[in-house]
Amino acid sequence: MRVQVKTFGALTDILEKEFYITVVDTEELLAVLSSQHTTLNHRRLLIAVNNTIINKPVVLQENDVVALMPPYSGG
Amino acid sequence: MRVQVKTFGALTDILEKEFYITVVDTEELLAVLSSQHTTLNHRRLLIAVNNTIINKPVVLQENDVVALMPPYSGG
Amino acid sequence: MTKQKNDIFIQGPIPPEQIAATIAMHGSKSEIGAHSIFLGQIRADQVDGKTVRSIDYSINRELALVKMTEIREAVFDKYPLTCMHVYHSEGPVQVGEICFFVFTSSAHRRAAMDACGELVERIKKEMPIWGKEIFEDDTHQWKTNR
Amino acid sequence: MTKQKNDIFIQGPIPPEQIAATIAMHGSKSEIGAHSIFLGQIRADQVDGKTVRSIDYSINRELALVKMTEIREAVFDKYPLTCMHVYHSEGPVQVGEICFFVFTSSAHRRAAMDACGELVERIKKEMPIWGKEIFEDDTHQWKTNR
Repeated sequence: MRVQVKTFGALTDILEKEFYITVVDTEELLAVLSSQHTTLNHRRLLIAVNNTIINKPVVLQENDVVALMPPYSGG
Repeated sequence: MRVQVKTFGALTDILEKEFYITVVDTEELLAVLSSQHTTLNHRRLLIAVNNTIINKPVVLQENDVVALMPPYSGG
Repeated sequence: MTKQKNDIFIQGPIPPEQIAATIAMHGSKSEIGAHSIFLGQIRADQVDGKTVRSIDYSINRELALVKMTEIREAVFDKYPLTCMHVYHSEGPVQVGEICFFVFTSSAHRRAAMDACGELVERIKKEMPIWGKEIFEDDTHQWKTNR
Repeated sequence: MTKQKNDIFIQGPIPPEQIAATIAMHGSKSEIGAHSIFLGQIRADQVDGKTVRSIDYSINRELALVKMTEIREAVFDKYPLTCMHVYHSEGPVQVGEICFFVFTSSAHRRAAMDACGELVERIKKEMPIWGKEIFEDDTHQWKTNR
């Protein structure tokens, strides 16, 4: 499925802020990105699909929006 | 000894705000005032002599300043 | 460090502009990361069908200054604070107005927040201040703190 | 009650005048007895001999609004609050400027103070906001919260 990926915080130093990619699920998404950018390995990431944080891999639907986020540092 | 007495809070509804009285110690001071103003009995009072809170009766010196204070209610 | 024994009493209500000025004043201090503020405001309490219109605060000023110095030093010793400001109203303060202002600053949030809370509790409990609640019909009763 | 899902993000620093206005605005509410306020300010931290000059905040706005609604409702349910206001900066904020403002009001002090503390902790932990620390030589590092 073709999904939109948005990146935040330190990830924007490595990846584009917004891009489209075609993957089956979040696991494949992370695998693809990690193979292209080795600095992504071992990074703690929070993932939200359509503004809901996920705690395990989920299958993606066409036009889903996936947010890849490093640990928060507001305040 | 002739001492100055200052009263605060609800006590100012019963006693003068400032007056002079001749007594030996704080115990006699309270006894004299309670006999004149029965509403003073059973009231919880804080007493300061020359701006130091006392927890037991003390002998008074000439010109001491005795503050008679009900429980605090600032803030 | 503002440890000097300054006067903490304000005649009447504490104006919001003074609170803003106190905050703005600390912008130049580059080691501060957190400010904690407490404001006490006069509430229109109901007592036996009557409504509080104002509180008239009286203070044993001499004892209060001794006590405030003691509290200020104890709190500065206990927490790594950059600044501490305390103001309390003296005289009448109307419903909706501010009568009590505590302001603490520190590098990290925990010290400012804990110190602010401790100051509020200690000042209410240990400062010789009395509030006379004036009702709308001009009768009064003396406030008691919980 | 101000429970509406209003925008909490301010472009750049939060001006002291806005803080004063928020306080002054509540003078009309006669049921309020206590306000608790937390302010986060940009600190000139030293990292490997370099000094932080500003923090540039970026936010996942869509997720942040979902999260803020969740936090706001949980805190209103837990504490008897009259009001709650939260503002956080987006974009660059210089050393000494305010980037985070939490304001709670209640009849009695405990609710306002506890709710304010809980909001500060939850927002730092749960809101998708990132701070990019800009050093005086224009290099940067991404802030990590303790």
